[in-house]
Amino acid sequence: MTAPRLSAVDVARRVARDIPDGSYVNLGIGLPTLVADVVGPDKEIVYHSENGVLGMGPAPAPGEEDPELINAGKQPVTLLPGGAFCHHTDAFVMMRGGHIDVSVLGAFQVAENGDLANWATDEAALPPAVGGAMDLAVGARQVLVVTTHTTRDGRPKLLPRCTYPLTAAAVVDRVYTDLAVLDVSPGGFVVREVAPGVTPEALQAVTGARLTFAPDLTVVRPD
Amino acid sequence: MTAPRLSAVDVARRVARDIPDGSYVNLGIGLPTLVADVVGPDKEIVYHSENGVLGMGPAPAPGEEDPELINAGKQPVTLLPGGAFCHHTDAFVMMRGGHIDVSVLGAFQVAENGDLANWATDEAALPPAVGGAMDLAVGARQVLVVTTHTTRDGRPKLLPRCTYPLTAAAVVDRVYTDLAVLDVSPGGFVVREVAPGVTPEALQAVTGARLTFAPDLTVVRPD
Amino acid sequence: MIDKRVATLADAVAGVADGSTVLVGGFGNSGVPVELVHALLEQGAGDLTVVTNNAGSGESDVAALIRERRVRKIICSYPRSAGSVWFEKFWRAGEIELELVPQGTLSERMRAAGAGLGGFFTPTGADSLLAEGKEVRVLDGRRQVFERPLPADVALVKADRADRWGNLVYRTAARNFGPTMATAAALTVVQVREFVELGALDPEAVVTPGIFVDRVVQVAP
Amino acid sequence: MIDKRVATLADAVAGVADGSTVLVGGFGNSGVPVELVHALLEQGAGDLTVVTNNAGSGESDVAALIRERRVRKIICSYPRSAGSVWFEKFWRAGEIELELVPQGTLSERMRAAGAGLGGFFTPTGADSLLAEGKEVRVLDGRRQVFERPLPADVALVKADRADRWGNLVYRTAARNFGPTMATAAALTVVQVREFVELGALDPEAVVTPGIFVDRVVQVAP
Repeated sequence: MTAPRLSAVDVARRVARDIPDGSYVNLGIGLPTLVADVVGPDKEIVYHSENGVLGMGPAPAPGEEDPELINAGKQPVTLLPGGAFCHHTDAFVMMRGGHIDVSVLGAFQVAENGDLANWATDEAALPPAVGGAMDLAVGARQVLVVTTHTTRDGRPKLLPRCTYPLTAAAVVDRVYTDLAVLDVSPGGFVVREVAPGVTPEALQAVTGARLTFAPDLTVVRPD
Repeated sequence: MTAPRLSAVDVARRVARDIPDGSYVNLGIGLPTLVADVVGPDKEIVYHSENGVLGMGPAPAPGEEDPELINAGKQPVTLLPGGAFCHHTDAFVMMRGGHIDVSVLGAFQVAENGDLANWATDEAALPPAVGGAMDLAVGARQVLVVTTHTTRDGRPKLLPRCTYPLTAAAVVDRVYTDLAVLDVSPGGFVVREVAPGVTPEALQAVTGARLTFAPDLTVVRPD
Repeated sequence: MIDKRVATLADAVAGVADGSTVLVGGFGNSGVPVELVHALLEQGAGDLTVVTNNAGSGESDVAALIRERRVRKIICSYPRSAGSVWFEKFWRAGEIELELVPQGTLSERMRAAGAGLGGFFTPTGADSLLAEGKEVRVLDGRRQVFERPLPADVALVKADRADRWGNLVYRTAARNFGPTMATAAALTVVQVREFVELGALDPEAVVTPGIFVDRVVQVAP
Repeated sequence: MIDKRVATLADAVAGVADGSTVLVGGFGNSGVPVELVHALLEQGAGDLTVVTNNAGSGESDVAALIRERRVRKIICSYPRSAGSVWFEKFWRAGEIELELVPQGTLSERMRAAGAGLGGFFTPTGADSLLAEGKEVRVLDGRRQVFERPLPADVALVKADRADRWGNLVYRTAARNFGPTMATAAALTVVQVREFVELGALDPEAVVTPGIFVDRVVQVAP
């Protein structure tokens, strides 16, 4: 794979395009957080955080941080007019109860049937930790995954079956990587878009699962 | 039974004596409601109503009623300073979760093992209705029953086993009637107090269950 | 742009289909979304399953829906009251189905639906006729009955104030079933006394966040 | 007369027994009842089961309890963080037990305890390792795992203001687990920034009603 990969911000821009105006959205820690920075000002999006914040605004100006007003990634945030606080149990009612329109999650692995592994690897040296990942994966109306197409050492993350412990089975709707946009369909991954310069053959070569290419395959437009 | 029966207010006064200062109390519809009127001013009691009111005060002055601020009996009430509103589900968390210290309920029948029947008779002409009776019976730390000792046509209400459909099994702690105060013990009803002029024989004669009389049996002092 | 405010009661109940399950807030005469229920009557949907604490009283709201034969089934805790004549008439005639649920279980079943849970065990009613046909299990030393979520197509709720995002606050005991019902329906419709600007409701004191609300209509008090 | 205010942090945590299950509020550094946890450290109770979202960080609060070997077991959703060195050290040495629970399930299990329920089925984690050994059932077309209530002996909670009845309001996201934990413990102890007169809190905006609270202590901010 020699074609340049999309930057994290470009992938976030591509995700942002798929989020409808007026959505209730939860952005997972890491790459997904970038999405909020690139959603256009024409859209009114209500961001949810599992620690009990609905209607998060941009990061506070330096010096303006409130140490108690944080998001799930423990970063200081602000609250928009119209925002509201709730307790943890109610925040998870929103998640598990299907009230979040879009959940954008990171992933270690995604299987062609939509299985998601994003909470544990096979590394036994660190204590396990799950947080809200499983609730987000089972509860949101749409589960979008943002991830690099391969691991740092080049192994595929899109697989016939996950080898890491599952977060949830058959939940992922769409995957955005630095090489492609793929839908999870009953027949497995369908590639909708590829990054500029990426050929179907090259994409298949770095993907563990067998890919189908959409008849109207296009090149990713991040903007 | 020719001895005069205690008045409803006298029975309420007797119940009130058993409610400790600082208690969280739910008073059922009917006779139990009288208790609030006779609790001494030396006690601070927080009254709970299952429709989401905690800290009810006395009835409003005529003309001051708020049609939305009612108790479970649908009567207008007031809220004391320190009172709070909650939604129905939370009001029942308080009840079922064991947070109410004392629940005072009416009864059709009480069995000697503490079984309570207070929601349905064997009358099939009326549609069944249960309300919050079952939640109150299973959830409160102490379940006190206030009832006439016999039905209007003289049949006993304190029985070896209830013949009406159960509200809950083995929940009643103490029964206050117009003739006696009885504890539910592992060995059945133990009479603690009798109304003035009521003999053990006369009480047993109007009671379906076999009574034990406490060694320190006294006469009910309603005040 | 999020704006859940609708202009008329007809807009508020537009699209409710025959055969819907409809949650109707209120306890006694407190917190009943009277105008929304009348709009639903006008709208014409029938064959409804209505979930509400009481079964209506007099000639108004749920009683009117029953009178006009729009209600196939009532799920409630206390259908019997001085004024519940229409319910009783049809019930005696076997023309309306009744599912009786203890009040706390009714509320908790709607919460389970809104919370995405598959059901729960409760001690309430476990030793009663209302547990018949249901799974009963001893947990923590007491008999508990398995109760299933109660989701709905539509919730009709009365609140006091709302902003355009659908954030709600209520008034005194009129809050009752509203916050729970709002979570349990695919379409949550709310009538309020007053619209306020976005940001006017204290974020610490919002009772129903707008995420649970689809349409809000103002009704003159 | 109801007065749940206590004068000192030592009074607030008096009587906590060895072997207790202790709920500790907070998410990251938001809403952590730091002073109460330090008072518990001082008080000396050991062999504790601590239920809290994270496993402490640095040398403060839960991390200090772990460092001083007071904690037999942690029940949490996310024990791993940059500063969770004491937890990791004991965990690697096999000297502290870990029960990992998905965050929403952790909160819901405490709610079930406070609500008097026997357990619930949830889709969360049903297809994961965390469902191993638990009952899994297909309900509403999806696999769901049976989770049991998580009651406790003590809850340590941070709120913002309280009155003498123990009514509480919180501040921003510091609310997090507080309202649920307050319902789930036999003894709920709260630290607040400020005491207010009875009646000063808006009855429409009380988040935790005093019925769930046993002791409140003021801690200078």
